[in-house]
Amino acid sequence: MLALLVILLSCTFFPGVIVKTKALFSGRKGPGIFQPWIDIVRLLKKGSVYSTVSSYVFQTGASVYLASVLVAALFVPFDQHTALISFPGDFVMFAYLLGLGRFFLIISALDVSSGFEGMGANREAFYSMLAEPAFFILMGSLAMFTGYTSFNEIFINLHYQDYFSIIIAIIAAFVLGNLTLVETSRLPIDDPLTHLELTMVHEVMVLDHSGIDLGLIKIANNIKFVLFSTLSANCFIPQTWSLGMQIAVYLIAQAGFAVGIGYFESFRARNKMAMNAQYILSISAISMILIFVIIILNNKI
Amino acid sequence: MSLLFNTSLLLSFALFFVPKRMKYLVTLLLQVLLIVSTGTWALDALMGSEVVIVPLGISTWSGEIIMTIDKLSAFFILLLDFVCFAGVLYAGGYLRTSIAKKRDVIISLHFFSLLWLNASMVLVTAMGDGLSFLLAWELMSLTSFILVIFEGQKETTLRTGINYLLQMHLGFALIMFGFLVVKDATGEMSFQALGPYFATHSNTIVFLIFFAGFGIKAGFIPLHTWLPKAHPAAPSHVSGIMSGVMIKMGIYGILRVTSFLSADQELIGSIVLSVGIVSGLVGVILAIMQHDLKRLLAYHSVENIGIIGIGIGMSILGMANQDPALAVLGMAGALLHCVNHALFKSLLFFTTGNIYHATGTVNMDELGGLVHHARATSLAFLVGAIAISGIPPFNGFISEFLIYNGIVVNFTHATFAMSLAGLASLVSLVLIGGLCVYCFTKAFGLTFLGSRRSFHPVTYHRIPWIMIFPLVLLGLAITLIGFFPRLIVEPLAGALTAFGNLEAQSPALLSTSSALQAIGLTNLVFVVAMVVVSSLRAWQQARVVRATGPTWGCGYSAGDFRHQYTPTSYASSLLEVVEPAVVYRKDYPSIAEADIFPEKRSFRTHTSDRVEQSVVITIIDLLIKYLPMAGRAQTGYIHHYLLYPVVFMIVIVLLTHFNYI
Amino acid sequence: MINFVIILFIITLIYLSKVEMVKSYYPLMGLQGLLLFGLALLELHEVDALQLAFILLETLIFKAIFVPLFLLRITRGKIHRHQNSPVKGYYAVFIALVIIVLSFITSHEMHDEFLDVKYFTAATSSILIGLFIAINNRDLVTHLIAYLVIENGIFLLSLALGSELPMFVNAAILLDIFTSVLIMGIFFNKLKDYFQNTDISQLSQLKD
Amino acid sequence: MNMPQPYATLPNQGTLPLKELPVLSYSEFFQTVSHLLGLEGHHCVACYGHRTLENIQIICCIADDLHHTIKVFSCLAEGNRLVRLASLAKTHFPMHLFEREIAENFGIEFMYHPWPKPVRYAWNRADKTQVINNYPFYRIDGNELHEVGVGPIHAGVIEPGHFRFLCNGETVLHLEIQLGWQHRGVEALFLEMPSLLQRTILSESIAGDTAVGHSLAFVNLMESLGNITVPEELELERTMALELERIAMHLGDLGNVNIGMAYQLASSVFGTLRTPLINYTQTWCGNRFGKGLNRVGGTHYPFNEELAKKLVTLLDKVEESFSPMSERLFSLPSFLMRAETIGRVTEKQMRLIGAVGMTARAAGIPSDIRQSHPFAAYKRYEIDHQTLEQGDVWARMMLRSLEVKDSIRFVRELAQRSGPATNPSSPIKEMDLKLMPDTFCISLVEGWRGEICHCAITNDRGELAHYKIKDPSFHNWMALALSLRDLEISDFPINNKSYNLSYCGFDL
Repeated sequence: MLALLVILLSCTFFPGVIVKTKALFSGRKGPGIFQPWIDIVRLLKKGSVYSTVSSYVFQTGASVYLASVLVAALFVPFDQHTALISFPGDFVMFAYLLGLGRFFLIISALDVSSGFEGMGANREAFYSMLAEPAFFILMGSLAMFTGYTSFNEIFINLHYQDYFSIIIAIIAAFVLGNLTLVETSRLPIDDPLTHLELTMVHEVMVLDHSGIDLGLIKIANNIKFVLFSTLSANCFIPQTWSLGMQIAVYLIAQAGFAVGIGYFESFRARNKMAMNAQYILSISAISMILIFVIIILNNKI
Repeated sequence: MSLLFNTSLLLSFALFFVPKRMKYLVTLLLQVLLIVSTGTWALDALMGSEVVIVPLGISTWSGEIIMTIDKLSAFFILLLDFVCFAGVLYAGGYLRTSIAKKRDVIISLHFFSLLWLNASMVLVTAMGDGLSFLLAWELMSLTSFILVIFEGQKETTLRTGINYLLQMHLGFALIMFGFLVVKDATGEMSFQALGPYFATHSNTIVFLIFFAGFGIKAGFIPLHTWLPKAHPAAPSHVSGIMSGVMIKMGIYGILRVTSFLSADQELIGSIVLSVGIVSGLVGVILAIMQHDLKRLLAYHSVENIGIIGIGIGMSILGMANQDPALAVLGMAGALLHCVNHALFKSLLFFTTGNIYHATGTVNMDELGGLVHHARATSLAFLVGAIAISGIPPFNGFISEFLIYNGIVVNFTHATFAMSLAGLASLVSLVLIGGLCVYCFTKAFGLTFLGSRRSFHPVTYHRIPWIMIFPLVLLGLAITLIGFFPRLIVEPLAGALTAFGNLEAQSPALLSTSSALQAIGLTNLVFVVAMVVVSSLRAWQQARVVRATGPTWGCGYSAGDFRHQYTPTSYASSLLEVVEPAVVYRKDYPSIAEADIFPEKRSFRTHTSDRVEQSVVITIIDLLIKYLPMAGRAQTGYIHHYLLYPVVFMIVIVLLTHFNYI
Repeated sequence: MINFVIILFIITLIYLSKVEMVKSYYPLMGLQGLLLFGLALLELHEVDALQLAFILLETLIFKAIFVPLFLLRITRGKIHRHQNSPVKGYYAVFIALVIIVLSFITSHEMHDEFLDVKYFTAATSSILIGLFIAINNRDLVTHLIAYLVIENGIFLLSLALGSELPMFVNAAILLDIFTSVLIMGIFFNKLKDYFQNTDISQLSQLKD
Repeated sequence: MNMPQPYATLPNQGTLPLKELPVLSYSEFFQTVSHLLGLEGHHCVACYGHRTLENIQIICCIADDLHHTIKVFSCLAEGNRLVRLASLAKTHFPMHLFEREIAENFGIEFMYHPWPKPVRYAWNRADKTQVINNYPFYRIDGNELHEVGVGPIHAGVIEPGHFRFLCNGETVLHLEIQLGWQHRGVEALFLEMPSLLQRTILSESIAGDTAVGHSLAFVNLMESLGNITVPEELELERTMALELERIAMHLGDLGNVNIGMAYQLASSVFGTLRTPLINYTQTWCGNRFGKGLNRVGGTHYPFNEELAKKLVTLLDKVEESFSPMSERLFSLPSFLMRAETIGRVTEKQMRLIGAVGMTARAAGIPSDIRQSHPFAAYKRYEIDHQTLEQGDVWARMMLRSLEVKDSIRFVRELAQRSGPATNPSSPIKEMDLKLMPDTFCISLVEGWRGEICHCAITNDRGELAHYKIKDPSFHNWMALALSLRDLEISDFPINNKSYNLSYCGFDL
């Protein structure tokens, strides 16, 4: 329960901090930190337009997306504070729930019979397919390292090991951080701010969604963002600290992550679309190295 | 009960004599009889603690034919009865127009074979004796052959059918050879004899012979080449049954042989695992490249067989490494995936039948926008698509979860080699899952959504309820397993008892059972979340302006269906990455540098199976090259032909004389 | 700590294998130099101070600072074209991964007492990936970089044997510097000749 | 050869009495065009139809870049019945648009034209059944490709144009650009506008981002027709304004491409550099885009010492932050990866389509009116001419960057040279302007996009009888279409921005 609360809490400022950081780096004042949420609220109040070719798939797509992300949020623990749903192998279900949402978003994009949405759907399906192994290998290696197979136990036991767990936590956080960029369509995979349909990945997929549907998708995206960043924060926060301290550190870490993304996005150009495949593959490669390190470690060489 | 069974089979001959319009009803009736009898045995076997033995009352020269139904057989019998029943139900709608058009005898033969396919599959799972097993196996191949060539007036269908029959006989020969090797060593030709044989001889070679023989039926790469041809050629209900359960008979055979293994499991497990990984990955990659929906589904059968192979392979490796958790979970996952695949694959094939019925084509290049004309079918396809992609809340996820769980649990205490195997199967399972999403978003999106890819106005045939009802049946089963996965644990545990060295009630399965409960609960939570979100949305929608209009086309008002993604386009980004796995040819003269104003040209692509091209075709080419030499014997003179038997006889006599036979 | 540095080193190898712009090599080469410096610092505390200082000097000054700057200087504003590599980026990552995995497995199978498995893995994969980069690319500077990656691998290999044979390390480093300077000199002169009349049109010739 | 030349030869801004304009038969015309375009350094700057009383006169102007002259000749086509002529475009691709334009306006059919499609759907076009929705797009047979249609309304606030991509997945096989969404009828308006001021303002509005360029071409034309010579200071001023426009637009485009690449730093730096420059133009003439600066015969806003001082300090400041930023940009790997070899149009292709201006210069063709047909201060002062050979996004960006530097240097030089404005001449009064009767005149100006060509014909009363405008985008849109071939569709935006072609300059 606590886990869900802190996740929702950091959801409130996370997207705003990124936008603010980018604005500051480009020498502008930028909107307030809560502006993304104000925009979402405005969207939720708006009416919407539906394409005449669309069907029930389009009507349900955004809701399924949000519902699946919400349910996935129930799986994520906050440090040693357990998540609401936890069972051995729960990370498999976590990933596949996100997959369910993605599936519906993709088909609702294909529902409107437009070249743009088709393009977005195709790209999303392709990149998420490439990105998935990285997450599984990472969780597999953590399972191998800690000897447990659920999020809760993995993160609790990650801290009880020797200094090696810090190294592994760093690499895990690196992989998770990169995965976040892929999953939530940030630079260098995708440019969330662009107005150019032809170069977008996620945005072009939801081009025809308007009003509440778009709002739901944006909410889900923000939550998804925080889910991944919480997972990487979990690798670090010591369990011996007091709860208040943990939450404080967690929130600072989240804000730091957001600032980091903003900084990263300010000082580089995005990838060429064809480069994305290898970018994502190299994430998988790094988690593969991690698992090999752990294999060797487990065999006490 | 055996009376019932025999009666239904005997009565099936009456099909040839009843009036045309009664044939379907009679078939359905006989099918019900068949299912009741076999189902009762299977339930007995699964619920009880003993193996059900049914003497059929038919004697051959090797003795009376006896059905021995243990829990593994019972598991498969229940599955195939269910799917066959759905298939026959579906055939009622699907064949309605054909029944009117086709000749009486063809219809009779078709229904007759349909019944006998069901019966022969039951027999296959129930025969312990080698010879009767082979007979049942042959019967299964023959009846399915007849079913495949239902549209035999087309030359390609006939060709495909013959190809199918040939390959099945290759498999048959391999299985028979396997049995003969065992018989040679133990004097007995039955599955039971494998136990003592494996205990004393090298396991690998005989296992591999059986694996190849059964693998042809199951469709493991590179033995899969008949599959993507036969499925599209057959009528949809037949493809559904064939892909759903008939290829599982291959898996059944492999499982049966596996259950007797006693040594070399490390090697055997790695072989099965690698074949499974290759089948899974290559199968799904090729599926993505297809334009024909049925071909796409056929390649997905290869992929799912690959997943089952991964489960079996990991399980065998688990047995080898004294890791009961992995062994149990892998095998349970594989078994459950057999069930799941049977359910969703037949569902998908039946929906394809509906699509064909409604539009007259299953080519995705020409489809689109069907959702507005076949809403129920589209829902069924959607359920099947989600299930086959292994995504919750449907059944596909459950079996994949079992395998995942086995792998990950194994990770926590794996040896170096096992970690490698686990890593390989983990990565390939994940990739298969992702590729499946890629493929089925494409299949569903391009077939049902958007608008029709046609310049001409098209008419749609209404889909009768009889073609929807079986889909509902299968969909319910899929949902049931997805939401209440614990229900399946007990039958699974039962079926696992066939593997003497698996502790079916092992802690692994029990703890997984609680995880399954949690999954079921999560699915329910998801439904609740979905209801909450959608009702909030509905509440909001009632209060704001909802406008409809054409899809945003940047203000251009003369856009047409060409603006939608096509199957080729959808597959092309993947194609670049997986190029080595596919033979890809593009019929397109690219526009040259100085071609400022390009001439008229066309664009067509062809993808084909790299394995088929490089392995199978090469072998066939060699045969084509060297077989004509044998053709020289065909001289055309009668007296030469008379000479051959004489030579043959002399050779036989000589061989027996020198004790070679 | 050593483990971490080695892991980082292997990760840089992955990134090296997929580099498409010549310019992206320099920071990676610098990082590798730094990592080797860290390794030497952590590993070689048994050798005497002079030797240690010498080794550290070589890794830090030479590998981490001098080489990247030198590379940057000779190619400033000149070579930044895409390399014309026959193997596409994602396959390159895949091949690098396979190389690393195979090195892991071989070093796992070796069980040699005199070899430190961690170093050996990193060293072999570095050498093999260096070779792969050299095979996969056709332009001069990339070949130079590939050579340097191989050099780093050899340095690691010497560390793998290092605790037994400090002299070996010294010899390796001497060889390292000697050959690097030699080859870089040759390259530099060649490049200088090549770009005497620097004209971007000639870059296209450099590609192939 | 003693045969009389079948053409008249003019300098830039030269006038030609109509009766000296050679009128050839179409076959002679055909041969002459073929012959001239085959010569080195010749390209066609204008070829258009002009409706005389009973005929249509097709006037062709071919510029000889080597000898700084323009060769003009014409032929007659009967205007009252369907005319079929052999197409020059079949062998000389750059002629395709000229012929399409004539075909569209006068219903003349060009046989074997390789690309017979509407150009801009002018309101007075001959065939009214050709409407924007039945544009005959190029199609590739087979149902495996999909099309992406972008525009006429774009996500960014830009002008209308429809882009049709034929795609195989992410790869574009062919791009066709359909323009003609705005129907302003600028050329006709020139004749309808009664006063000189209105016409001048109209010329500033041909393309909003090339106000100085187009108005300079117009002003030059009027001054030639009116036999007015302008003082050297005025020419200096006009040149500075033109170069300032070039700097500002190049900076803006550099920023825009970076927005397309999501490189925030460069986009904001270039964006902030552009603002003071156009603000300077405002302090000079009251309009950020230099409108109101060019007037026939003089200026309302004489350049003075104070302005010069301001300009020099401003340019110093701009250069100070421009140089490091462009240095950084052109060495940033993630930028280079997106820009290099992307959207490559070869020199051969550029020649085939007759590209002009910086688009052509980025692909190795030294097309520059400032050099080949100098006007204004370029007659006396030499500016550096840059050509790059790659023809890709990188080259177009690099060229802009180089030209910005050159222009800054050049303007600074001119500003220091200009000295105190001794004799600020006011623009000429409407009634004082007497155009030569029955005269043809052509004026070429190198705007920041490339060669701007204005032609005019006066009638016997010295009034404008026909006015013809050609913006560089007229040719260059084809280059954008070509650069997308076999490129990823996601690279279209940066390509488009690297050209930044004018929609209204084409549509007129």
